[in-house]
Amino acid sequence: MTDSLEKEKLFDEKGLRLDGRRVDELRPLKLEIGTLSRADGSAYIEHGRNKILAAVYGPRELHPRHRAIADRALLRVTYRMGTFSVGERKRPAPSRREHEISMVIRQALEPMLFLEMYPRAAIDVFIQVVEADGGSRCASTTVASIALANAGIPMRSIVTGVAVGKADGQLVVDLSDLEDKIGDADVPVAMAYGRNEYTLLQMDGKLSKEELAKALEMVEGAIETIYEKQQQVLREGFIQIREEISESEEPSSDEGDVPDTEIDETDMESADGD
Amino acid sequence: MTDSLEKEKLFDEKGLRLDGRRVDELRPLKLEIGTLSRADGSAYIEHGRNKILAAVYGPRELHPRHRAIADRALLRVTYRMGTFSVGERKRPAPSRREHEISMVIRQALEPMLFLEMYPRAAIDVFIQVVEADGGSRCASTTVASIALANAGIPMRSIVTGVAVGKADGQLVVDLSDLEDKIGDADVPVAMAYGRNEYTLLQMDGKLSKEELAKALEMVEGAIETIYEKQQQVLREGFIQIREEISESEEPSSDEGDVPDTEIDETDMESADGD
Amino acid sequence: MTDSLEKEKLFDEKGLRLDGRRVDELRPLKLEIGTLSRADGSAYIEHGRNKILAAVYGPRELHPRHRAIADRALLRVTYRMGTFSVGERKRPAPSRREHEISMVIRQALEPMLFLEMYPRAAIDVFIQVVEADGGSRCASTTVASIALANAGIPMRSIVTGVAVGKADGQLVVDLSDLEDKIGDADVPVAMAYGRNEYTLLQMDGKLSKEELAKALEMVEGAIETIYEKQQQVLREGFIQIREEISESEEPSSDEGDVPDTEIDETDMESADGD
Amino acid sequence: MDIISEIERERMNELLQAGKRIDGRGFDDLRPIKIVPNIVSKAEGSAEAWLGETRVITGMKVSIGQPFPDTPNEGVVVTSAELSPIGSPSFELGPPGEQAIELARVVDRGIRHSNFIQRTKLCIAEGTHVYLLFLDIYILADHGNLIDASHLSAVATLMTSQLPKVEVDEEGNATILEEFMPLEMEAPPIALTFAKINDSIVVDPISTEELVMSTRLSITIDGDDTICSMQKSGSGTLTRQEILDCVERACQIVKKARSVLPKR
Amino acid sequence: MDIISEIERERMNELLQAGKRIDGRGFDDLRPIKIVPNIVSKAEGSAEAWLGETRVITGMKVSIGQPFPDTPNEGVVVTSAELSPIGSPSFELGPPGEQAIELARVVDRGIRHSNFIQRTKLCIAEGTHVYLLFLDIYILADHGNLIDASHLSAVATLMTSQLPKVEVDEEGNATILEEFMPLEMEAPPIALTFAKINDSIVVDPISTEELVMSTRLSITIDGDDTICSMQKSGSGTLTRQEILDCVERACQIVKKARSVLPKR
Amino acid sequence: MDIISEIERERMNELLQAGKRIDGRGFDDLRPIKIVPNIVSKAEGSAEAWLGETRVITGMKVSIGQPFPDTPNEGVVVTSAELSPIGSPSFELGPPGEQAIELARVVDRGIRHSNFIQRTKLCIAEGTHVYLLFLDIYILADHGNLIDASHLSAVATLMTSQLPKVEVDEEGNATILEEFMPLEMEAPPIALTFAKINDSIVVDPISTEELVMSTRLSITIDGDDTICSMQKSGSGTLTRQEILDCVERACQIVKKARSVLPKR
Repeated sequence: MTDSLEKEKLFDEKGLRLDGRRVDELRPLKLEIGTLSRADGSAYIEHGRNKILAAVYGPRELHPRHRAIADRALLRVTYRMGTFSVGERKRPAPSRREHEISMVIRQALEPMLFLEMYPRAAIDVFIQVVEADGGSRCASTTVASIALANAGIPMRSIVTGVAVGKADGQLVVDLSDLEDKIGDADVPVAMAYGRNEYTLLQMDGKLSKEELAKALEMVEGAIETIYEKQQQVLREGFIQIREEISESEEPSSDEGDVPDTEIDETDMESADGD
Repeated sequence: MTDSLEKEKLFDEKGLRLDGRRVDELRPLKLEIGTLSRADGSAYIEHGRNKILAAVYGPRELHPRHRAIADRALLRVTYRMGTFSVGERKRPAPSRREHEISMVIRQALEPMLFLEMYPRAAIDVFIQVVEADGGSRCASTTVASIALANAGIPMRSIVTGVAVGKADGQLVVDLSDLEDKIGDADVPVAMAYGRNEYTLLQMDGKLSKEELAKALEMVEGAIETIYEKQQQVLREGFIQIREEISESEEPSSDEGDVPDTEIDETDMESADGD
Repeated sequence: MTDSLEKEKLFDEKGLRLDGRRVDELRPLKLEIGTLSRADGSAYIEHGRNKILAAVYGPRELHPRHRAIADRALLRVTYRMGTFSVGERKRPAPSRREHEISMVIRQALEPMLFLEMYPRAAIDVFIQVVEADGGSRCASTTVASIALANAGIPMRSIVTGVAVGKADGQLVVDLSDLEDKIGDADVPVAMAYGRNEYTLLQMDGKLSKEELAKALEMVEGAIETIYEKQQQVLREGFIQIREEISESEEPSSDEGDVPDTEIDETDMESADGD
Repeated sequence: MDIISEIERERMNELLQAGKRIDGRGFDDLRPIKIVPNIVSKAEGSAEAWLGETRVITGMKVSIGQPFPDTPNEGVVVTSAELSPIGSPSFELGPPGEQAIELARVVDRGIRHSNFIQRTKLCIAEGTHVYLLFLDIYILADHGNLIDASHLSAVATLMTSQLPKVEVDEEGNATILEEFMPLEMEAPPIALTFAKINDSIVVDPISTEELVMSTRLSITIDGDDTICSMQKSGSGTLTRQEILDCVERACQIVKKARSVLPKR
Repeated sequence: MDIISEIERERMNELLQAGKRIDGRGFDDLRPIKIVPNIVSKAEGSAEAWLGETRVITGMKVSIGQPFPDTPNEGVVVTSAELSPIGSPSFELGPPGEQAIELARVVDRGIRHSNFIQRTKLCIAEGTHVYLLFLDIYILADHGNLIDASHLSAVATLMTSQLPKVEVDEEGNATILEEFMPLEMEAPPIALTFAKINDSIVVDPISTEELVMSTRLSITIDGDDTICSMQKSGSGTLTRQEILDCVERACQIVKKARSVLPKR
Repeated sequence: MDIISEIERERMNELLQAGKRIDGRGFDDLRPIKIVPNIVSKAEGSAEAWLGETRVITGMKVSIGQPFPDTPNEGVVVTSAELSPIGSPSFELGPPGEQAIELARVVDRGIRHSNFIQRTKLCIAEGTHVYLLFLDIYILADHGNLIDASHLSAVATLMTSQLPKVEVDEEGNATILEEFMPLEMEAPPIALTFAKINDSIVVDPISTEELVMSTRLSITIDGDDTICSMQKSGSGTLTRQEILDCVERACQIVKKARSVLPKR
C-alpha cells in the first residue's frame, strides 16, 4: 500500500504465494491457554510469525473509582508491542497506532460480553506483542477472546480475527507482512462466527465494491477454521483442568495459580454462540 | 525589540505607519458573539490579522473537586495557539508562553467578575488563536470578556485590551506584528474602561518614565474605541436574542443551543461599569 | 570503572592520593543544621566538593490520601541534582539515576525511623544537590539524617554514609570524583554506626571477597569520624536553640520559623543508638 | 457527557421504523455542506468545513525534512486532531485521547490510500529532502459526525494549499523560495459515515443519533468510485449484508457530496 | 498553603494606614540585600542572593549551539526557575507550574530588554555557532518577593560568570578551550516589585504582605534609568496614576539597590 | 497488592528456624533454571528465562550511533525493564516506576562492571560510530526474584545474539550489511539475590518470601569469581558479617548456576 516501492511479484509461477500458500490458505497457527501464571485468564497465539500474549483480570474493582459505570462493567483493552517485536526498535511509550488498535480490539470483543452482569466492575485485557507480523490486530483479537474464556468470563460467542486483502491483483486471506506492505488492500476483520456478526472491520487500500463482497465471503471461510481451533484449545484446556482437579485433593495455595476452575460448562456453551 | 535586525523604517515619508495608519489609529476590528454553538457563551474577534475564538462554560461544577474554593468560584483561563496560527508550525503541547498568557488574561478578567456569587463552582474560559498577529493577548482579553457576557456571567465591567508601544522612536497604539518585532517597546494593556482600572499591564522594551506616561494616555483613547464596539455587539446580540425568543413558540431542544437568554438587562448594565 | 580511559595514576610517589590524602583519610567535611528557613527541619553538607541541602517536612497529612498506610507513616525521599551541579548541564526532569538514588537513600533512612508512631502520615525528605562530587548519595544520606533530627523526628540512630573502593589497586575510603570515575570499584555504604547495621550498600566494579571484607572494615572507621561530626553539630544546634529560646520572651510569629524546639533530649539520646 | 432521555430515544426509534429521522432528513441525506477555504493567511493551506451545524477548521503547515529510510522518494503527511472544549463541553484539555487519535487516523488513512495526493510528488530530492505536510484539525462545534466533517476540511485544505518552492544546491542545502505552487492532485476522496440504530442505518448522524447508535461505519470513496478506507467502530456488530449495503449506498451518496467541493 | 488570620490582616491594615509596615520598614525600604557569588565551582557562573530572609541560588551552564534562524548573530539565554519543597512547604514537586513559569519569564524579560548583555556578543560564528546560556534559578527560602530576589541572583551570576573560549576551524568544527573570559556587559538592570494592599503600595513585600495584597507590579529599571520591563499580576487593579507613581518611586529606590551589587 | 496471612507468616518463620523453606528448598538452593534462546526472529538477540515459575523475556535491538564524548571508543548498552500487568496483578501500566528502574539498573550494572562484554568491542569507528544495544526486559510471570531471572535472560540474550556487520566509508557514512557476527565475550556474570527473613537469609526468594523479607541483597559474581556488583534494598539492615556470609555463599552457589547457562 505504499506507492514508492516497485511492485515485487507476490505469486510464483504456479500461482502460489511467496510462502507457498494458496490464496485462501492460512499461515501456521498455534493457540494455547493458561500461559501466564499470574493472570486470571491468559492465552498465547502464534499466527505466522506473530507471537502474542494476552492476560485478563476481572471482573474486579475498578480504579480510579470515578470511572465506574453504574449499570455495567468497564472493559479496558491495552495492546502493546514489545520494543523488539518489529524491525526498528519501537519506543517504549505507547504510540497513537497502539492506542487506536487497543480501541478497535476492545470494540471487537465488547459486543460479545455480558458487561451488564458486573455493574461498576472492570474487566481488563492486556495484550503483549512479542513478535509482530502481518495481521497482528486480528491475531490479538483471536487470542484475547480465548484469554477471556480462560478467565471464566461468560460470552455470547468467541471472537475470531483474520485479515483478507488484495495482493498483486488477487484476493488473498491472512496477509503476510510483505503482502500487507506492498499489496493493494488490507481488510482486518473479526467476527462472532456462529452469529454471523462482524465486530471489527477496517480497510486500507483500494477495492471495488465487488471485490469487497468477494473478500468478505473468502474471509469467513478462514474465520471458521480459526474459530474451530479456538474451540478445540478451550475444550482441551477444560478437560485438562478437570483432570487436575480430580488429581489433587486440595487446591494449591500458591498465589500464582490461575483460577481456571471458574470456567464451567455453561460458559463454554455460551462461547459456542447461541 | 531584537538587537540583531537592522532597523527597518516603520514610517513612510508622510509620517504614516507601514500599513497606512496614524500613530493613534487602530487596525481593523470585527467582533461577534455566540459564534461557537456548543459553548455556554462565546465570541470571535478579528483584530488586524488576529483571528481568535473564545468559549465560556459555567458557572458549573468543578472537577477535580478538591480544587473547589469554599467561598467563591474558580476562574480558569486557557489560551492556546493553533499550530498553524504562526509562521513556523507551533507544537501542539502548550508552551511556557501560553501558560503565562493564560495567567495574565485570567488576572485581567478576574477583578471584574463576581466570583463570590458562585462558591465551589468553576467558570472556564477557553481561548483559541486561529491566526496570530501583534497584540494577540490583548485581543484575547477583549474577546474573552464579551464571551463571558454572552454566557450571562455578571460583571462589574467589560474588559478591553490593546497594546501601545514605541516604534522607530515614536509612540504608537495597537502595534502590528512588525512593529512589535522590531519596535522599541511593547506595552500590552487591558482596562475596565469605565472604571479607569488597569487589569493587565506588561511591558517589554525601553521607555523613559515620561514616554510611559504619554503611552498610557494614548492607549486609553484606543481602549475607549474598542470598548464601544464591545458594547455595541453585546447590545445587538441582546436585541437579536429577544427577537429570536418572540419568534419561536418553544425553545429548541438541540443540545447545542447557547443559553443566550441568561443575559438580562441587569448584566448588561453592570457591564457598563458603575 | 570505565574500560576506555587509559589508567591515569591515582597515587603520587609518596603513596598519597592525588588530593594529598592517605588511603583512609576523609575529604574536608562541613555540616550545618537549620539551614533552610521554611522547612520543618533542614541541614547542609559540604563533603569534598559535594554541596547538598536537605529539607524535611512532617509528620504531616499525606496527599494524595489513598496512598496513606493504615499502621505507619509513609517516608518519601526525593533526591534531585541541580542542573548546574555537574559538568554538562543536567536536564531538569528527574533521571532514572535520581529515582534510584532516591530509593536507596529512603531505604537507608527508613530502618532507623519509628514510622509506626505516625499512622497515615507522611514524612518527606527533599535533597537538593547544589554541586556534585564523588559519593553524593552517601553525603546525601548523611545530611538527610541530621535534617530529620533537626525536624524533631525520633530515630533509633543517626545514619552515616560514605563510600569505600579500590583505585589503582589499593583500597581507599571516600572516593573523589576521579577515583570514582577511573578507579576499580566503588562501594557506597551507609550505617547506623552505633548499632553496627548497614542500611545502604551498593557496589560497582571488581573486588575479591577478601578485598570486600577489608574494605568494609576500613569504611567503618570513616563512618565513625563522620558520625561524630553529625553528633557534634546536632548537639551544638541543640544548645544554640536553647539559648535562643531563653533570649526571646515570646516565639516569633514569622511563618518561616523552623520549629527547632521540637528536638528534645530524648530524641538526641535515641540518636546515639541503643 | 451528553445524555438523551428515554422518551426521546423511543420517539427516535418510532420515527426510524417509519423511515424518518428526528431532524426530518431521509436515511441517505447529508446535512448541508459549506466549505470556506483560505481562512488563515499564515498557513500554507486552510479551510473551514460545515456539515450542518458541525464545524471544523483545518490548517496546514509545511516544512522540509528527510524522508523515512524505507520510502526515500516520498513526502510525509502528518495528520492530527484537537478536540478542545471550544468544540464541545464533553471535550477535555490534555494530550489527544482515544477519540482524537481515531479521528486523525481515519482522516489520514482515507487520504493516504486514495489516488488524491501522490506522496512521490512531495519529494524534492530523493533520500534527502521531502515536503512534510502537517494537517491539524480543530473541532469548533460538534453536532455529530466529526469524521466526515474533518475529512471534508482536510481535503479542502489540501485542494487550496500552496507549497513553497524549494531549491537544493549541490552541497545539499535547501533554500525555501518565496514562490508558491499548488499541490498536484486527483479527484478527492469523500468519507461517509453510517450509524446503525437498532436495525436502521442512516448516513451522517447528528449528535442525538450518535448517542443511541450501536455501531458506526465510515467508508471513504475515492475519486474513481473505489473504496479506499473503512472503519467500523462502536460496541455493536454488522452483518456482511449490512456492510455491503452501506458500501452500495455510499457509492450513490458520494455523487451529491462531490458536487459541493471547491474546484481547483 | 500559607494563611493569615483576620486579626493579623486588620493589624496590618491599621499599620499601613498609619504609614507603617508589619516588619517596621518604610513603604520604599528594601530588605537587606546580600550576594555571594561563585558558590558552585562546576558552573560557569553562580550566585546566591538574599533579600531579607528570602534566599535564591542561580547557576549558569554554557554550551555551544546553533542560533535561531531569524537571529543568526545572537546567542541564546534560557532562564528557568525551580520551586521545589526545599524553598517552601507550599511548593510541590513536578514540572514547573504557573508561578515558576511566570517567575522565570519575568526575570528573563527584565534582562533581555535591558542593555545589560548584548546577545550579539554571544555569537561565535554567524549562523552556525553561538553561546547558549542556561540560567537556572532555585528558590531556597521563600519569605516573599521571589521576583526581585531571583532577578538579583541571576544578574549577579552573569556578572561573575566566565565563558569558555571557543575556536571554530575552517570545516566548522568548534573546540571548547580551557581558557575563560568574562562576559561583556553594561550596568545591570534592577527589578523592583510593589504590592498593593488596599490603597497602600509598598515595595519588596514579605510573605505576609503577599498574602493580603490584591495586585503586584514588578518594574525593571535598566542601568540608564529607563524602564525595560513591567509585569502586573494578581487579581486586583491599578489606576494610571498608581502605575506612574510606582515607576517614579522605582527610579528613586533603584539607586540604593544598585550600590549593593557586586562590581566586576 | 499481594498479601500474606498471619498464620502463613508464622508457619514460614517456624520452618526457617528449623532450616527449612516453605517450598521445600534448602537455604542455598536455586529454583530450576530454564533458558530458551532466540525466541524473537526480528530481534538481534532474545531469550526467555525461567527461574522456577518466574518467567522473563529479554529482547535486544541494535542500532548504530555516536559514542558519548568521554568514551569515544566504547559502544553503549541501554537496559530497561517493563513491569506490565501481563506479569502480575500488582504491576500497573505507565512509565517505569521505582521497581522497574531499580531492576533495569541492577541488571545493567551487573553486566557493565563484569568482564563479560568489553564495550570497546562495540566500537566501529572511534568517536563517530559505535553499536547501541537496547536490552529490553519484559516480565511474563512474577513468582519472586525478578532480579536474578532478568539478569539470566539478559545474559542469555547477549550470549546468543548476532550483531549486523557495519561498513563505514571514507566520508563517514555507515552501511549496515546483511552479514552477522556473534558478540565477543568472556564467561558471563551471575546475579544471586538473598532475602533476609528475621535472622535467616535464603537465596532466590519466591514471592511469599519476598512479602515477609526485611532486606534483599543482590550480588553479581563475575566469570572470574570476583564480585562485580551489589545492591542492598528493602527497609531492613545487614551486619558486616551477614554481608560477607552472603558473598561467601554466593561464590559457592554460582558454580551450580553457571552449569545451566547456554554455551556459545
